Amino acid sequence: MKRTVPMVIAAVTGFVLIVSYFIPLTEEWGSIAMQWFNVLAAIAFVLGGSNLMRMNLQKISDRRPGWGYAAVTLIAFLVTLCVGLLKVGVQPTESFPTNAWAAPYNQEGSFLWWLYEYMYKPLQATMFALLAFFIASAAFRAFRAKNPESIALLATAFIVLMGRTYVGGLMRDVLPASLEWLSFDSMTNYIMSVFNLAGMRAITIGIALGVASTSLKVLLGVDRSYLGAGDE
Amino acid sequence: MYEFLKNLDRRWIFLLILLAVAIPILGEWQFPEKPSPMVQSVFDAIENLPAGSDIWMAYDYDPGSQGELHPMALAFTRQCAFKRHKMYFMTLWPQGPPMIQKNIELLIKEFPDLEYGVDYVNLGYRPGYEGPIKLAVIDLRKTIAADVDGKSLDDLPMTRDFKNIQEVDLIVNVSAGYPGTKEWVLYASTSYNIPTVAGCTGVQAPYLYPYVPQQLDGLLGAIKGAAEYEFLLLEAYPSLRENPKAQEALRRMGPQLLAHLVLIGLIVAGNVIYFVGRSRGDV
Amino acid sequence: MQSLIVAHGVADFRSEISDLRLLISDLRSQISALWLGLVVGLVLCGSDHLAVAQEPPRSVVDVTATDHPNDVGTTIDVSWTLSPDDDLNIESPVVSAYHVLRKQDGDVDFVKIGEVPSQTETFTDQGVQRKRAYRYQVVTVGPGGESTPVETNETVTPIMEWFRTDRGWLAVIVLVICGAVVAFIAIAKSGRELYIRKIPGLEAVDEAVGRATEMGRACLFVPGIQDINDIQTVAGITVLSRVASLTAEYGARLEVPTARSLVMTTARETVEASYLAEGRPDAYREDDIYYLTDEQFGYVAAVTGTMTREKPAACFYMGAFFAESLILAETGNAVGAIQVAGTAQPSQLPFFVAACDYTLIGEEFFAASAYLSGEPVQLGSLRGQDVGKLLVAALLLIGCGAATWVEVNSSPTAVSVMTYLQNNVLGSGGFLP
Amino acid sequence: MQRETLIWTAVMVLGGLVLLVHAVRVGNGRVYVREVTVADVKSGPVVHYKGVPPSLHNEADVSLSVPRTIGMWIAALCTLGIMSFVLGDNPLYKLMESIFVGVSAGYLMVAAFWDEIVQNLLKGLVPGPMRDSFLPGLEEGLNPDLTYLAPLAMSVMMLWRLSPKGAWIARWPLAFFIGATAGFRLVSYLEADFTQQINNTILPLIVYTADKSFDVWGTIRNVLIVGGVLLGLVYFFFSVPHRGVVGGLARGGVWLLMITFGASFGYTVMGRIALLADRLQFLFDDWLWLIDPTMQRVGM
Repeated sequence: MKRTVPMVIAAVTGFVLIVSYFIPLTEEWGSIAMQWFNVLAAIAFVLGGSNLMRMNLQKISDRRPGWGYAAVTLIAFLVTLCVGLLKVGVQPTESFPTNAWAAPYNQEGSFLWWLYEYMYKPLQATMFALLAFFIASAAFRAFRAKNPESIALLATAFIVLMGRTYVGGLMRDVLPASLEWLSFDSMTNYIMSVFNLAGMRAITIGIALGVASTSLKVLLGVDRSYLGAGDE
Repeated sequence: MYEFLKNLDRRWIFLLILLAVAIPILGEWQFPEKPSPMVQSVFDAIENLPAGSDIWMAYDYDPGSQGELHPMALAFTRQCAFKRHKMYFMTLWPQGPPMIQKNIELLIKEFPDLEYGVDYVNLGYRPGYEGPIKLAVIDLRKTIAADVDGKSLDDLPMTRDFKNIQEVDLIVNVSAGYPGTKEWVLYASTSYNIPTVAGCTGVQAPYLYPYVPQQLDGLLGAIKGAAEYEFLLLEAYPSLRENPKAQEALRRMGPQLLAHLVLIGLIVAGNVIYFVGRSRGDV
Repeated sequence: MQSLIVAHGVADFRSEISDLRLLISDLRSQISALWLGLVVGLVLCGSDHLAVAQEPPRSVVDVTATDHPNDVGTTIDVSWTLSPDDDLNIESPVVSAYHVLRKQDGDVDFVKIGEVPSQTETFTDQGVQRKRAYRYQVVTVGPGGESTPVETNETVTPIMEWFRTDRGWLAVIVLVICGAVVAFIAIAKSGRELYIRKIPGLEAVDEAVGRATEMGRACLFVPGIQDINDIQTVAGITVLSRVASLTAEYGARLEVPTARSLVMTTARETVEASYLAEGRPDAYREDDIYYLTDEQFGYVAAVTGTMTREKPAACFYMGAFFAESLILAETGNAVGAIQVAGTAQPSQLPFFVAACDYTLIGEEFFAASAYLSGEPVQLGSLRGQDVGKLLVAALLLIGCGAATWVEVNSSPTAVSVMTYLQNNVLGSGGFLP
Repeated sequence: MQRETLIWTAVMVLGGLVLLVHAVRVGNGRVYVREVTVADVKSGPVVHYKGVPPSLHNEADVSLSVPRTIGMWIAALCTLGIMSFVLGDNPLYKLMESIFVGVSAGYLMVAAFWDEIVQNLLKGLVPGPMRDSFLPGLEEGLNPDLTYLAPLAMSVMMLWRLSPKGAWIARWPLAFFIGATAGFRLVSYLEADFTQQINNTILPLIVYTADKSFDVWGTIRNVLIVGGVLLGLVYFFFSVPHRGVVGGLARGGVWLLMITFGASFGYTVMGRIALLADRLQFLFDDWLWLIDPTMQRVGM
């Protein structure tokens, strides 16, 4: 019961949606299901949020190492949630000057906007920017000419790195017209539009097949690990 | 020296990269660009449309990828404004609206003669990943009934008779990931043959190349693509030369050069260590 | 120069005559006929005035309306031939737009339903109802005013189709690939052993868990940052169930931070089931599978922080990854963990390949979920996927062969094979050429 | 270890001092706003504050914003705090990490509430009350869209998990959505990534130029693309061992994949550097006022 019913639900939904794709009348069902999912995912925040709070509260009450940071997380979370849900500091807009509730929740000047602009945004962008450092350390460590395959990796990366800078274009001016293809930027364009294209296409086709067969396994109930335990 | 490099602390590499990026920024280095054919084709796709065409500006990025994508988004907006195209801004990213807002502010400031609701409209954020695309290509009002301020689309001159995205002449997508270019290609460009150009982050570009030129008319890859684009825009509209904000990407190419050279140096150093180590029997 | 203008005028005159014929047939547009008389008069008086273009533009020709194919019967396509004045070579535009008007059978007046810019020859009307008959008119509009309307000859009634014929071949392809997968799963079920080549990196999963146990440190499993409605996350969860079985068996600790509430709940179900199946339900710790934040980088900040503090001995990255891939993999490398990654996110593969010990590339990742389940039935699906690859090869051989043939001596047979393949089989042309 | 701590402390203190001197001398990091009255209602004018470049600080309706100036300094601290992670784990990073998790989880939940629950679910189910409260822009007299009862019911089943009994009922909606995704993605992937990609690969293997002479480069290019796609697929082939001819072809596939990965890696570097450049520009320009590439502070 605990596994069979959901399995049937998954199978029926999936096959109906496959067929519906080919019938004009039901074509949109897939999109509607996706829309419903978003509602569900939004409400599921209750599960995630309550878990986050419970975990951090537990850390604080157990006085586990680093409980101070747990308290910071909890306060940051609750403050953001409250000012956002109550639209603190949001001013009415021109269209509805008497109803502040109609104004966007992230309006410039509101509390939530302040949190977004001066905390969320710099934190997010800087975390992303750390990649500049990591990409360098990864290249230093991993790009070593150990075998022919890694030489191919290395050489391509080298050409493209050069080709994507000002230097790559400079070579085009120096080289005679007949040898222009030897400049780094021409080679980069060639690699991108031939080798990279072929490689990415093979990967993409493979993935499409992988997605199709994995989906089918889910629908047929062959793969049911997502359903958890319980009697059949 | 070999011993030092072999057990090199990553932090030295990090310091090098930091300097390689910081010095050109502080020194304000800038280089001229050579537009590649791909960038040219994106530029032409917008430039060759008759003035007043409808352009769907799908700006799917957030502050995290602003460094890579914002300059090209602004360049697209400027070009469309110069060509007097009608712009419909929309984002599928929850943190996209502030990005669109910056484009709108640009229009207000640099093109005061364009009017909101007549020449451009901000349709804001639509949740639902690719869902809104699929609905909006069939019937816009199923997913968007009002603009970002809650004004009904029927009250805005440019959207009053607008049925769906199939009516636009071009989709311009700036995307930092999912949902983004791929979804626009799959559900709009491919299904309904709507011409589409895109600008994306460096990491996405290689994997979007297979869609060019059949499903995508052109692709701008990250800041280099944006720099070349800005260069073309400066050539076509020399009045922009007075505007330092229109050369954001060109300025970003300074750090690129030095950082790329540092990276190449690091790869070479890594290999030297590897070969020296191998000859000494360390590896 | 003068003679050229005269010639132009004569040509215009001829086309006006044909317009005239069209209009006379329509008794209701008497006013328009008057207009036309004026225009004809002007043409006869002096063709120079035409270039000034302060007169209304000429009408379009041949307005037709047809039911839009493959829809639910709410759309009609209207098309026409451009007005002769709608010419890009004319300096000052004579035509600015076309107005489309519609009349439902039984109504008296035409109502404007849409407007398209000059140089457009089609309009899609999506506001019609099934089983009603409609007529259309198209009016050319310019700075000089409106032309006489041109009407469709017949009424058109939108109908609903029951099958999207343009997706007919897609249906066949879906059937072939799904059929192959199902068939091989059935063969595997019947007990016949199917050869599947070894996938490098899969043994690494067992090895990594073993090492973590030896070192007395945890295993970290990252199921990507997409929600459960991404098929990669589902495949990642399948791999998780295998990893959880191993940690249960060896008694290693398993930590699963998630970026989505629903992935957290699903992962808990899966891990609990694995511990139960291994007979170690007591060792299952629900709190080790926890939600952090939906924010990509907030999640990464917390996961990398955990990594540097707890120094897991094995890290698994299985699911949909974006920019965070390299931050995770480099941090994992810095703390000395064995790292196994699997993703179908093509853009992130290079980083996992560079920074991890083993990477399952694209399709291999999906194969891994079948492989690791240890069930022979699941392996059957891999054979099915191979049928798909053979199909690609066959289609490419035929297509490229035909394309080459066309290029060499443009044989009509090759042209028809190629266009049928590209537009019908792989395009949206339907079954019939 | 102690020596390292000492060095770091010294660096920090020194850096802090330099910053202080700089801040006193230049007055950097200030944010100015302009007062904009958007409407005048009974309760008084509705005023919005819009950020403006510091160069406009002398204009009449422009004033210094204290909260935003504090914000600017906090943003700089956040940037430095996260960047400090490359030096290793440290208290500042831990603090930033905790704040980040809390603020971002909260922010996304707020966004989900307003954008999804209010804009979709509640607007669909109770359009009348929504029009009177959060969404005055709605048309009058909209009828409730009862299809939204379905996701609502499924959400309730989902939240059943929080109750001590019958948590398994939460699997039903999950199964529905996993099944839906599987069905939906199966077809759309095969349409776009399978048939379309094959279609794009159908190329003539011999190419002539417009004047009917043999095009060597065009030919090589097409052969490489078609051959490359096939080689790549051979690598992914599961039912044949990678030995002999197949092994050789698969090795070719590996080569191709390596070239692809090398190209992608090299191509991405640029994007990542741009992100760091963006952050550094924020620090140098908006916060420290060391450079002024966009002429925000002309005349200051």
